Parts: sequence; structure tokens; C-alpha cells
Amino acid sequence: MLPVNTAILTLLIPLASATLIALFLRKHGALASWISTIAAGVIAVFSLQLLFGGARNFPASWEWIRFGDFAISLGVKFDDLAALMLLIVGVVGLCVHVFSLGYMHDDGARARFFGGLSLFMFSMIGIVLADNLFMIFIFWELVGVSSYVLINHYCEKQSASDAAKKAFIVNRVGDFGFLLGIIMCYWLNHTVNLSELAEHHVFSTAIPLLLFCGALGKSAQMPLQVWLPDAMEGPTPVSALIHAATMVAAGIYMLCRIEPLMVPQALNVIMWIGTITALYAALCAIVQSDIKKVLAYSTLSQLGYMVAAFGLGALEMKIYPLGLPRVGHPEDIAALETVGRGFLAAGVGAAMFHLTTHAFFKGLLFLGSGSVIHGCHHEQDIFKMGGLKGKMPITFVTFTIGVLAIIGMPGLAGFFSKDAILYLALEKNAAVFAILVFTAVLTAFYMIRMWKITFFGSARSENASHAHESGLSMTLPLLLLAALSVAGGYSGVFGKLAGSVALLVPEPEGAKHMTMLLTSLAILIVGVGSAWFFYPAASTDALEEKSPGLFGVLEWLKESFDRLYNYYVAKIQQRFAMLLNFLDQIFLAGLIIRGFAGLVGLVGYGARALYTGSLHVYVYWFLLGAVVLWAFAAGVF
Amino acid sequence: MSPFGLNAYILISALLFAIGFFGVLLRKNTLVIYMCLELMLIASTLGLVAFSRFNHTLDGSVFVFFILTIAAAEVAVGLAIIVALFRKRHTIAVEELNSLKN
Amino acid sequence: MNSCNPQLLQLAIATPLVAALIIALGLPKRFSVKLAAMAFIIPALIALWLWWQFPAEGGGQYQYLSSIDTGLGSFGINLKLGLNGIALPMFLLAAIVGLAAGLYALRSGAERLKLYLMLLLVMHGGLLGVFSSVDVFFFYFFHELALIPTFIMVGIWGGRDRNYAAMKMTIYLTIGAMLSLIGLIALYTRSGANSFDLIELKHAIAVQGIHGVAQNNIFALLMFGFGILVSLWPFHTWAPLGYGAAPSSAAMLHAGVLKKFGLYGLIQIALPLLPDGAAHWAWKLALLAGIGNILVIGFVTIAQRDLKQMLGYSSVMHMGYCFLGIATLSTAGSGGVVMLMLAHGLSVALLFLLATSIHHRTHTFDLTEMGGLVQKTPVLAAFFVAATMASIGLPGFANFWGEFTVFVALWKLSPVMTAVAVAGVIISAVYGLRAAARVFFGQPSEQLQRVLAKHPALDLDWWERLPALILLATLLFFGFYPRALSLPVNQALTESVSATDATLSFHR
Amino acid sequence: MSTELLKAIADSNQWWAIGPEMILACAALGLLVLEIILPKDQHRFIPIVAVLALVAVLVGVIMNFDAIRGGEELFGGLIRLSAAGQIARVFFLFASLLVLFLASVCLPRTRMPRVEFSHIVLVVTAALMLLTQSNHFVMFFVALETVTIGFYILVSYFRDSALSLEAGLKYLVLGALSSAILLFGIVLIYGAVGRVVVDGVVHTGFEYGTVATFLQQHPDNFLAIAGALLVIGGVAFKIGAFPFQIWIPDVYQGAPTPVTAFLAVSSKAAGFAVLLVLVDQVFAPLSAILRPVLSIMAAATILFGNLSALTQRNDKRLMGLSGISHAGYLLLGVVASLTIPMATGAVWFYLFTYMLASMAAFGVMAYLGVTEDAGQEIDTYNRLAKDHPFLGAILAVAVGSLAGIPPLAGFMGKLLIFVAAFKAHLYGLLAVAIIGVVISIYYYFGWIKAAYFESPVVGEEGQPARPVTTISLIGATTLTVLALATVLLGFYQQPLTGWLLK
Amino acid sequence: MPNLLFYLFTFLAVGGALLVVVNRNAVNAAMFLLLSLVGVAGLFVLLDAALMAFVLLLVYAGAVVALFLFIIMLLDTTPGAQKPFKKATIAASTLGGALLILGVISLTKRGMLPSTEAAGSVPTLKNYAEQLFTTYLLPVQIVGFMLLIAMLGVIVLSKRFAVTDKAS
Repeated sequence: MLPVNTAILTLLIPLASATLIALFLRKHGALASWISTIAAGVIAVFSLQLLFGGARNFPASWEWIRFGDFAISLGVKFDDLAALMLLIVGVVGLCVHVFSLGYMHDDGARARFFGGLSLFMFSMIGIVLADNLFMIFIFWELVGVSSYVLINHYCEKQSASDAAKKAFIVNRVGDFGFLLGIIMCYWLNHTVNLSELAEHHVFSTAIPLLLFCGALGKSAQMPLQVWLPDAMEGPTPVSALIHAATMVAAGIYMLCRIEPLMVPQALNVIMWIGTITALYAALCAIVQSDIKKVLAYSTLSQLGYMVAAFGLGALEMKIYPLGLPRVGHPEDIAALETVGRGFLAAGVGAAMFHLTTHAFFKGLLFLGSGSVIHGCHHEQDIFKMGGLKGKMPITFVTFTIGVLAIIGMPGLAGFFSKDAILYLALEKNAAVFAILVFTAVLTAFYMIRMWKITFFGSARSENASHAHESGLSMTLPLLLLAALSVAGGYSGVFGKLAGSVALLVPEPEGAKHMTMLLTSLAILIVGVGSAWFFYPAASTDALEEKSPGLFGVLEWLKESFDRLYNYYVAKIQQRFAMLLNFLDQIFLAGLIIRGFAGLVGLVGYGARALYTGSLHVYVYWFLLGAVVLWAFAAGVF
Repeated sequence: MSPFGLNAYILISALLFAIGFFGVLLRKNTLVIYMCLELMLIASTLGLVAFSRFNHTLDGSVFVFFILTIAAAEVAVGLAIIVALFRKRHTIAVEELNSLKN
Repeated sequence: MNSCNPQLLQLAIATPLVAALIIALGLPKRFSVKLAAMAFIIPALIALWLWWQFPAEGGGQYQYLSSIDTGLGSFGINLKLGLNGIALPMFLLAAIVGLAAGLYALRSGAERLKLYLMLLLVMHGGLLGVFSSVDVFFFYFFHELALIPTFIMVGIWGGRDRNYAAMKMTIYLTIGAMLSLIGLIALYTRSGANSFDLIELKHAIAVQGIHGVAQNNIFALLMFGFGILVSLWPFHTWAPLGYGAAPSSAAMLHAGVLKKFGLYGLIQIALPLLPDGAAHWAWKLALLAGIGNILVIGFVTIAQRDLKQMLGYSSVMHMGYCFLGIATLSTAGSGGVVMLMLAHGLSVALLFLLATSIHHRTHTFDLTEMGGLVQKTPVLAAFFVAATMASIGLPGFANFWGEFTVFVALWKLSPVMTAVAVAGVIISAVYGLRAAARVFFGQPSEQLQRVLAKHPALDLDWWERLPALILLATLLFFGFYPRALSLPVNQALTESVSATDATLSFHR
Repeated sequence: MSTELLKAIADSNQWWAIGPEMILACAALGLLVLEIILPKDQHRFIPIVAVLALVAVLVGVIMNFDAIRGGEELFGGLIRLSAAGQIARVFFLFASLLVLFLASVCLPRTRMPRVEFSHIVLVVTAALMLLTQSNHFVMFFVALETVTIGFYILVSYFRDSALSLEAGLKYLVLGALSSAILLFGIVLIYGAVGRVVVDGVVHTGFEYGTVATFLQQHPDNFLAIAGALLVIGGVAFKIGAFPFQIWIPDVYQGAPTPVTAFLAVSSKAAGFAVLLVLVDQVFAPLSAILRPVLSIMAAATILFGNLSALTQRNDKRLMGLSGISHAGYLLLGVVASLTIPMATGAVWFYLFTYMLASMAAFGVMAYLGVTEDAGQEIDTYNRLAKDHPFLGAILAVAVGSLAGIPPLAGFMGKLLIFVAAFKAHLYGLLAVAIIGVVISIYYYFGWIKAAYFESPVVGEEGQPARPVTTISLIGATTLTVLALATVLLGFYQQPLTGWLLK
Repeated sequence: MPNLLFYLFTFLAVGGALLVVVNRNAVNAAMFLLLSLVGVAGLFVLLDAALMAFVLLLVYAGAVVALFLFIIMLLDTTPGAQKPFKKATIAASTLGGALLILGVISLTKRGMLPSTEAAGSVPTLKNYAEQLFTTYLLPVQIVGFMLLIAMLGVIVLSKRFAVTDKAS
């Protein structure tokens, strides 16, 4: 089979699966789940085949719609970046599917769930393969809707329904900028094809920033991060796949795709947003009691890392001798292209590296938490768990690997990728470096906190005491992901998977190497140690008891955005809407239209009243007529 | 044998017409209104006869025949209506004939 | 077979009208229902056939032409039928929405069903006629033919405020129709063609052109006339009221198809024939549509509590995109509008259908008195969410292509206006998802629980599912394969654009 | 008497040409004869003779329609045959047939004599036909007065009803007043033109052709202009144009329904037929004055008619007031005909569609009416469609056509007038007409609303107030034909346009 | 002498007419109408239309005014029943009268014809007859029918129908 056909098949198989389930298998949950899982398996196989088949950048494009000069085409751009991303989607997707077989076994709406998963796979693969921005946008929206459907899985719960709605709308807000950016890009460059853009494009600060808005929403960066914690209302496998490993990473992927369009100012903004998000989310994660919420904030934080990493690539501008490119001087731009690009790509490398490892260990953590939740009969509060270490050994071991990976235990995947980012920061911007280091400490702190409270001590609730190890379909994916979380960071593995992208990962050299290693160890020791000793495996939050003030500040921090947005929606948007509604219905439709109609009616009454029924009055009318006619004849008028 | 010119007759004709019209405006008695209408017709006949005489075309005078006949028929029908109405309403005052109105 | 395609086109229009006449002449109810079903199905089949037969490169010209002199030949009015690349998809839309509305009506259990079906058939016949008329006069004529039953249906079978709604709708739409009629007559007299035939009008205007001021005035007549019919802000207040009151099938056909008359007229007639006038008014139109229809009405829609009223307002809002597309005066803009017309027609019809189905189960349209319906009616919920997604412009549904293309084209006119339009997408997501959530998700409200205790809700039966499925499938088809539409439309548009260029070059 | 004289009589009076009118007159006399010779219990068959006579004449006229080339002057210039005259004949014959039909519905309720009614209708019809063909002011006035006097009687025909008599009296006084005005106008024209000798033949100001020629030569003769305008004023009374429309609602309301229909259709049409001849031929040189006069008249008529109809609730008054607005639209056509000849055809087309729709509406009113039929409110139509679907449907078609709703004939009439007006560049008047149409939608819609949307009228005992109406086969057929024709002409105008717009 | 006669007849015609309008009694009005008619007839005679004068007197004085008087007596309306005029009525009729006078004045100002002498021979009865039976034969016929329907109308409006009256 030609690679291009494989690629197209990879895209279409999940669509077929989704269609099949939607149309015919609504009431046959078991069959639906197997079909969806098999589809995921085929995708995984195909993605491996494409990755290792070596074929890259094969031409594939079909016109989809055309009006005049404007056309949208459906095309595939398959380079190393896409291959890597496809693999992540395929592998994590397969794991999640298999895991779901067990996790969702008793769910009444299983068919809908698996249909949604297939739809998501389709959309996500679409983003990965897309060769132009229009197409990215299309699939971008589609992942949004599959996310909506899956978050809304427990739709009889008001909170789930609200969360789904929120996720969709917040993403739309991000897409507002994204779409404008795409359109602007189209009119400025007369193409949105990624390859053509890479070769030739007009420099503009607005375009990359607008495009970044898309990532802002999808990857839940400040200030649009609010939807991701709420999205945990969805089933846990969904959180693993969509809200940790793949969809939220699509923003990063998209940024890497449009990296040629970037200009320093835009990168600067991106970097700071990523950094602040990373810190903010880490702070919020400390006060969470819901196991999934902790992981959600951790995801936010890690995404912040990736965004920051991407943004960091720009700081090398100071070595650029000619300064910023001047308007109307193409030679400046040409120089920027040749000199600046190598450095920019370092951000891409670091971001993608962390994206990959994060996909593995965060997928693992979420699935692990799913296993815990499943084992504890859908109990999600970590303070009501405890003592699961012995009851769920496989889960415990794999979860521990995940935790260690995320906090950057040397030797595990997270260590390498986080190191790359920190090193990049160290090289480019000290402030960012400091913040990121502090965030890393916090990461270790809250992860250990959660880990300890969940697994250690004794069972603190009925559900936890009856916890049991999950079945094979759930542990198997855990094991696979755990293996990847360990191995994924080694250049031998990552280099194989990422190809040329791996070459972009910055590596500390010489003394810097040592600095980085020490920093990492320090982070680890401080974070892990403080958490381990601070938090007992008890049913209450130690921080809340010992320092309610700090706890309160963090709580406030967490909620302030939601408060702000809720205030906007309830007090500003809704009131504005009511005001306009009032104006429309009362003022326009009522006062003006009805008033005018009433006026005409009054005139009508007046006209009607002239028919008095009195013969004399009528004779006067005739006199009037005769006089007027006479006057006309006499030339009075 | 007409000592005065055409204009004098036309003036009288117009005057009669105006007086008739004024009567229709003013009077409340249906019968008198009707008389005034007849007066207007007669005013026209005077004009016709005068024009006929001075223009030396007979047609105008012949028209008067028709007008007189028509006027007579009109009077007959009109009076019949007035009588019938009086039987119903016991009045011929115009201001009381206002059942038909808004 | 091809040779009788013009006759098939005539047949498609005649079938519903003749069926209506037969029913009017006293056919028993049993047969009436069957006959009506046939009369809804046959045009749909013919439309599909004609679409299938449409020459791949023939979008620029009118196909299936036929002409009948009804007695106004001396005025240059002939019943001339045919389809070009723009008319074809609209004709298909009319046939499909008509089929869905008809099928839905057959089992609607309306009081005086015969009259209901009869009026619906007349409406259907008119709609098919509108989009297949090459003669501008008959284009208008068929529109009115379809419009009148709407008023009656609102008046007889309408819901809340039906009398006032019917009256208001009638007067508004009459004003709009009269203005556009005057505009069309002006076009006829000013073109010098002495013919209402669009093809001849185009030729005549290409040869002699119309003076600039006259163009502006005629375009204004058409713009405001058609604008009222399409609920251009601030002449929109009839729409939510009317749709709120209209019975489902009438609302489906009116909001879905008939309302597109004005836009179709602007694209097919006004833009190619009056390029200078269009250029003169483009910005004003864009302002009205952008600020008024999209932003103001968007927010007003958010404030709605009544489901049908909300759908009515959202339909007004979406018309804003169409006007913006027209205001771009570009092939892409117009093409996007055609796509959007088709898509919005399908999706809004689907939404009205589903809204009525919801009402059958909840016995209310008040969004605050619903909730949790998904547990009883998952299929209905799925359809509704899909339709909502379609109407808020999700890729995969035809609406997306329309809106997207309009956005892209709009940038040329004004980036700010583009931002306004794109912001509308957020607004529509807000109210669309909120409605879906209020109806289906969460827990049922107390009122609803009481209603459900009295009338246990069943999921969609097949008579509701079939029309919904037809509409949704068409939406998805064009969503996934937009080329099926863009190909003929593009041909027709480039044809008229080149004609426009010829006219413009004549002026300069 | 000399033979030459007899010969001259024979030459100038080509009686064959007015055969239709003569047959009607003879038939009218025949009715009276039949009334004398037939026993009383068979008198109810006599009106059928009238109907038969009308049908026979109608068939004859239609068959010989093209036999008359037009332009021939007969009876020494009293009569001028024309295509328009032929159309008018057909129109009046049709209308009178329908009036007799309406009378057959209404008169039995009041037990007023039907023979006399039919007689008067026949004579008036003949006079109407002559009126439109007259080419001479004497002829014109005599025919007009015959019509008018006939209407005086017909309007007050229900002499048991004070309303009918009051209407008769009002019509009488105002009709006589308008006749006087018109007559004075004729006198002035006659005087102004004076004695004209062409080729040794003496012509007077009574002859249309002479007047036209005179006006051509003396376009600023005050007497002639004043006379012409007074004549126009007299005609304006007939058509109900502002400000001479004031009598219409009262008289329409009081008159028996068939007579109201007769007035609304035939009398108005006669006015327009005459106006077209006067404006386009006789007073054509005065178009500089006539255009503003008629334009103002048309605008005021449209606005006033529609506005005053807006809140009207009595069905016959509504027909009257809306009829005023129709006169306005027709006047628009007349104004257009000053520059666009084709407007004449449009006016006639409009008149035909107006006849069809009005007669159908009056038919429904006749069936629903009671003995005292002047007090019929729109509310009495409530839920008609439910109680009586047939009448409801007819009413809907009729009112729809009057409102000018598109698939119906009335719309086509309006369209043709508007096109003509557009071609004549009457943009201001068009705008007024559009406003009028929009306003008219409101009240016509209210009527349909009552019939279709409202809840039923409930009498005092909770019984439906509507008497059960039985419709004879003929009645049903007639109404169906009217409605179908109205619908059909909306779609296919060939039968009428092929004929009017030649 | 003719001058005097002219003034006399004019005075009779116009004065009679005015009195018809202004006096309050219907019977008097009828009598003044007669007076006015006599004046007009006299003017006819001055215009060499003696036949017309004769016919006028015959028809109007003989038939019309007699009929009026008869009806007035029949209906027996009391003259004093008339209410005084309202102020609005007075104002309106003053205005109306003024407008009418204005019309007459404008006619004298604008509409005066060149003063021509009455020319030609005086028409005889034969002339009239010839006209009526040749040129105007058709109108004569029509007028006949008109009289017929007028008569029928009067009968219908006045006659007591046995059946009808039962109904009422």
C-alpha cells in the first residue's frame, strides 16, 4: 500500500467507525466498543508503519471547495513532525481504547462513548495530517465537538453538561483569533499551505499572535485555561486521551507547524503566557482534592512548559547583528530567515520532546487515576482514598512511574524533556528559568502530595476499603504507557520516533550539563521531600489546617478566573443581552413599529370619521371638489 | 331682439347655479334642497339657450328638451323616495337622516 | 431521456399545485394524504434527477429551459423555467426541505389536515417555482404564491399570538415584496429589454447599461425590499414573532427555503445587473447586517427563553452572514452565501422540526421549564445537538463552508467586519449550546417532571425521524463534499462576474 | 315629410349597430308584458327571461366581437363604435348577469318585485353600454341620467328599509348635484366651442371630435377648461374619486346587496370607460392640466380610501371604501394612459379582475345577509371557513384578489397598472400606491382573519348566530366559476390579455 | 322696453332663486321657485326661444312645482320645526357662499366671450321637430325608456304590495 493511501486510510477508518456506530450500533454497546477499539488498533499499526516506513512529504492534495480564486483543499503534509504526532495519537489512543473496554464496561451509553472516541481520533488525525491552515481549522473544530460530546458523556449531570458547554465556548473564543489569523494569513500570503508558507511568507506580528489564540484555547493557556479543570467531568479515559495526551497538545503541535511564521515579538508573548500558565496551574494544583483535578492542573502546568519552550526559541535575537527586521527592507527579513531559524527550532524541539513524554506519562497518570477511581467505585476525592498501594499493586507501580516521570526523576522520560526546556530557558531568559524551576519544585510537591495521600496510609472510606485491582484490559495499557514513560526520554528511542525533530532538542553541554543535573536534583529533593513530610496520609488537607491563609490564597487564585468569567457572563453579557432584547422587543417592535401602526390607525379613524353621515357635510365635499377643479381651471395652482 | 350680450345671460346662468348650490348647502328641508337642485338644472338650461342663440346652433336648445324631461323624471323619483322615507321616518329634515354613518 | 428534462422541471412545479387543487376540489381525506405524500416525493425525485443530470460544465448557463406564454407576452412576461448553477442547489433545497416538511406534516395530526396539506402543497409548488424561474416576474410571482399560505397557516394553526403574528408578518412581508416588485419593474423598464427574462435583461444591460444614480436607487429598492423579506435589521421584528407562532411545517418551509428568496434575488439578479448600485450600498448593507443582524440580534438571541423564539432570532442572526457575503461583492462571498443559504435552510428546518417534536413531549417551549430530556429521548437529543452544531457552523456540516467562505471573502471588505462576524460565531455557540443543554441535559425541571408524569415521553418515531434524517443527511453530504455545490455555483458566479465586468467596462 | 329626410334618418341611424342595446330594451319591455299576461304564481320565472336575454346578447356580442373595427361614427356622430366599446359591452353584460344572480339570492328574502328590478337592470345595462359608446355630450348626458335615475330607484329599492331609502335619498341629492355640475360643464364647453363649420357642415361643442379640435386650437380657453374639469368632476362622482367619493360608504351600506354590487362594479366601470374616452380623446389637448388634477385625485383617492377603510368593520362600507382605493389605482392607470397607450388595456384588465372578485365577495355577502342587510359587521364572518368552507374559500379568493395577492387575478391587474405607471414615470404616485396596497393588506386581512382564524360567533343562547345558508346549484356554480376565473387569471391571462391588450 | 324686460326677468329669476334659498317655509319656497321660473322663461323669450319658455313653464310650473306643493301638503311638515342655524353651519355656509361668489366673479373676469350679436333666424317648431326626429332620435328613445323606469320606480316605491306589507 502506498504511504499516501495508508495516511488517508488512517484518517478515514475512525470516521467509518464513528459513522457505523452512530447509525447502526447505538444499542449494541459491546459491538461498538470493539469496532472502535479495532479501529484504534489499525490506526496504531498504520501510524507505526508510516513512521518507520520512512516515506515523507509525499504529495497528496484534493480540491474541496472553490469559489473564484478562493479554494480549500484537502491535503496531507507528512513530515517527521506529523509522523511523531501521529504515533502519539495512535499509541495513546489505542491504550485508551483498550482501557475503556474495561473502564466503560458497565456504562449504558457505551456506544456513544466509543463513537465519540472514534470521532475524536478522526478529527485529531486530521489535524496531524493537514497540509494547510484551513484544514487544520476544520479538524480543530471537530476535535472541539468530539471533546464536547465526550465531556458531556454523563449528560444527566448538570456539572458535566455545563463543563462541556464551557469547554466548547471557551475554545470558540480562542478560535475567534485563530480564524482571523488564518484569514489574515490567507490574504497576506495568498496561500495557507504550510509548505508554501514555510518557503515564502510576509512577516507580521499579528498573524502569529492571532494564530496563537487558537492554541490559547485548545491548549488551555492563560487566560482561557478555565475549561480544562472542568472538563474532568468527562470519563477518565477521555481525560487521558483528549485532555492530557493529545488534543490539548494540538495547540503546541499547531504552533510547531506554523513556526516559520513566527516573529520575535510574538514569541516573546507566547513565552510569557506559557510561563505564567505553568506557574499558575502548579499553584492551583496544590489545593486540589479531586485526583483528576490535580492531574488537570498538572496538565495545564506542563502545557505551559511546552508553550514556554516554544516561545523561548526567540530570545536568541540578541545575537542577531542587524536588530529587528525593518519594514520595507527585504534583506533584513532574508537575514532573519537564515540566521534566526536554527535557534527558533530549538523551541520546537524542546516543546515536541516534552509533548511526547508528557503524552506518555500523563496518559499513564490519567489512566492510572482511572483505574484508581474504578477500583474505588467512582470515588475521586483523594482524601477519601488511602491504602491503595497494596490493593492495587499494578496500578500503584505504574502510577508511581508516572509520578516519577513527571517530577523529573533522572532516568525517566520527563527528566530529559523537562531538562531540555529548563536548559533552553537558562540559555535565553533567566526570569523564565527561575519561574520554571520554581514550578518544577511545585510539580514535585503536589504530585507527591497526591501520590502519598492516595496510595499510602489506610483506607479512609467505604469505597476505598473495598478497592480492588482493575482487570487486564485496564492494566495492560498502564503497563505499556509505563514502559514508554520510562523509555521515551532516551535519545535512542525519541530519536527513532521523532527523526529530524529530535535533532532540534537542545542539549546542555559541558558545564551547563552539570548545572542542569544539579538543578534537577535540587528540584526533586526539595519538592519531594517537603511534600512527603508535610502531608500525612490523612483525610484532611494539612495545608488547610496548618496555614489556612495560604490555602485560602491559593483557592482564591484558582477560582478567581471562574469568578471573573461568571461575573462577565451573568452580570455583563446576560444583562447586555436582556437590554438589547428589551430594546428590540419593547422599543423597536413595540414602540416604533406598533406606534407607527397605531398612528396610521389613528389617521384611519380620522379619515373614517369624515364620513359623518350628514348630507350637508357631503355637499360641502362636493363644493370643495368643484371649487378646487374650478381653481385648477383658473390657473390658481 | 336681445339687447344684452351673451355675457349677461351667462352671468345670470352662473348666478342661478351658484344660488342653487348655496341653497343645497344651506337648507335642511329635503324638499327645498331638491328645489335648489332643480334651480341648478334650470341655470344650465338658461346657459344652453343663450349659447344656442348667440352661436346660432340649435342643438343647445334641443338639449334643453332632454334636460327638462330628465329633470321631471328625477323629480318624480326623488319625491317618491322622499315620501317613502317620510312614511318610515316621519321627517324629511336632512340632519335626521344620518342612520348611515360610521 | 434528457430531452424531456425541461418537462420534468415543469412537472416538479406542477405536481404539488395540481395535487393541492385536487384536494381542494374535495378529495376524501384518506386519499388526500396519499396524494400529498406523492406530491411531496415526486418533486424531490425530479430534483435529484435533474441534479444528477446537470452537465458538469454547464453551471454558467441555464439548463432545462422552457418557456410558456401565459398571456403577458406583450409585456415581456413569459413563464420561462430553467436552472443554472445557482438555481440548481436552491431548487434542490426547496425539494428536500419540502419533502421533509411534507412528511412531517402528514403525520402531524393537525386539525383540518386537508387544508393544512393543501396550503403546504401550494407553498411547495411556489418554492419550486421561485428557484426555477428564469423570468424575473415569475420569480416574484412564485414567491408570493408560496408566501400567502404561510400567513394563513400561521393564522390558523399558529401558536401564541398567532393573530398578531400573522398580521404583522403579512404586512411586513407585503411591504418587502412590494418594494422588491417595484425594484424589479424598475429594472425591467430601465433595462430597455422590454422583457422580464433574466437572460435578456442581462444582455440588454450589458449592451446599454443603467445610469449610476438609477442603479443606486434600484439596488436600494431591491436591497431593502429583499432585505425585509430576509429580515435585515432593523426590519426583522416579524421573523421571531412569526416563526414563534408558525406551525412547524410552515416555519420549516418559510425559514428554510422561502426566506432565501431575497438573498437569491440579490445574488442572481441584483449583483450581476446592478454592479454600481451594489458597490454604492455594499458598506451600508454590511454595517446593518454586521452590527444589527449579527451583534445586536446575536445578543438578543442569548436573552431568549422561548425555544422557537430563539430559533427565530438565530435565523435572523444567520441572515446577517448572508448579507455580509453579498456585501463583499465577490465570487467567494456570493458563493459562500449560496452555500450558507442551502445549509441554513436545511439546518433551520431541522431545528424547527425538532423544536416541535420537543414541544410534543414537553408541552412547552420555555427553556427554563425543560431539562434532562436526553434520558427519555436520546435520538431526539442527538438530532438536536447535531442540528445545533450545524447551525453554529461546525465543520462537517454544510453551514461551515458557507460561513467560512463568507468570512474569508469579508476580510477584503473590512477586517473589522470580519472580526464582528467571527465574534458572531461565539455568540451563536453560546445560545445554541445553552438551548441544547437546557432542553436535554441536567435534570428535568419540576414542571417537566409533572408533564412527563402525565404524558410519558417517547423517543422520535419514524415519521419524525425520517424527515429529520433526510435533512441531516443532506447537511452532512454537503458538509463533507462541498464541491458538489461549489462547482456549479462557481461556474454561474464567474459567468455573472464576467458579465458584470463587461458592464463595468462599458461604463468606464 | 320629405323622402330625403326619411332617407337621411335611415342613413344616419344605423340601428343594427346598437342591436345589443335594442335587444335588451325589448327584453325589458317583454318582461312587463309577461308580467301582465302570466298568472301571479308564475311571475318568479320572469327574471329568467331577463337572464336569458342577457346571455343571448352576451353570446352575440362575443361572437361578433371583431366585427366592429372601431372608429365608425353612427347616428350622426352620437355613437362611436370602438373596440373599447365592445369590451365595455361584454363587461356590463357580465356584470348585469351577476347582479341578477345576486338579486335572485337577495330579493326573495324581502319579497320585493323581481320583475321590475330585472327590467330596470336591463334598461340600465343598455344605457351603460350606450354611455360608453357615446360620442356626443347630449347622448352622453341622456344615457348617464338614465343610468343615474335607474340607480336612484335601485338603491332605494328595499323601500321597507329606512336605510335603503336613506341611501337612496343621499344618492339622489348628491347624484343630482353631480349631474348639475357635469351639465354646467357641458354647457360651458358648448358655449366655448360655439359654432364650427367644416366643409359646410355645422358642428357644435357637443361633439367630441369638435371639442378635441377646438381644444387643440385654443388650449387656454378658460370656459372650455373649466367646463372640461367640471365634466371630469361629474365623472369623478361616478367612479368615487376624491373628493367626490364621500357618498360611497353610506350609499353602499344602505343599498340592497345586488345594487351595491351593481354600483361598485358597473357604475364605476362606466365612469372609467367614459373617463378614458374623455381624457385620452376629447380632452387630450388639456393633458398639461389633466395630469396634475388626475394625479392629485388618484393619490388622494388611494390614500383616503385605504385609510378610511383601515378601521371599518361593516362589510359593505368596507367594500365601498376599499372600492374607493381601487378607483385610485385605476386613476393611476388613467393618468398613465395620458402617455402610455397600453395603460388603457391595463385599466380594463383591472376592471375585469375587480368585477370577478367583487362579485364573488358580494355573492358571499348576499348568502350571509339577512333581510336587513345593511348592518353586517365583519365579526359576523367569524369562523365562516369552519361553518361554511365553501363560502369561506370563495371569500378568501375574492378578498385575496381585491387585496392584490399574487397568484390571484387582482394582483395581475395591479401589476399591469404599476408597469404602465412605471413606464409613464409616475414614481410619486407609485409610491403612494404601494403605501395604499400595504394599508389595504391590513383590512382585507382582517376580513380573512375573521373568516378563518377567529372563534365562532355565539348567539345569546349559545347557539351559532349564523343562519344555515343553503346554496343552490346555480349559486354554487356561479361563485365557483368566479373564484376559479380569479385564480386562473392569476396564472394564465391569455383569455383576457389576448383581447384587451391587442 | 327689452332692456326693462331683461332687468325685470333677471330680477324675477335671481330674486326668486334667492328667496327660495333664504325663506323658511317650504310652501313659500315652492312659490318663489315658480317666480324664478317665470323669470327664466321670460329670459328665454328674450332669447327668441318662446317655445322653450313655454315648455319650461308647462313642465316646471305645471308639473314639477305642483308636485312639490302637493308633496309638501301631503307630508305637512310644520314650518316652525326648523331649528336655528348653528354657528358652525353659518360659518361654513358663509364660506361656501363666498367661494361660489368668487367662482362667479372669476367667470366674469376670465370667461367672458367676445360680444357677438345674436345671429341667424329664429328657430321654429319645425326646426326643433326635425332635430328631435333625425339627429336626436336615439336620445329621444332613451329618454322614453328613462321615463318608463322612472314610472316603474315610482310605482315600486309607492304602491302597497299586499305581500310586502305583511312582511314589514
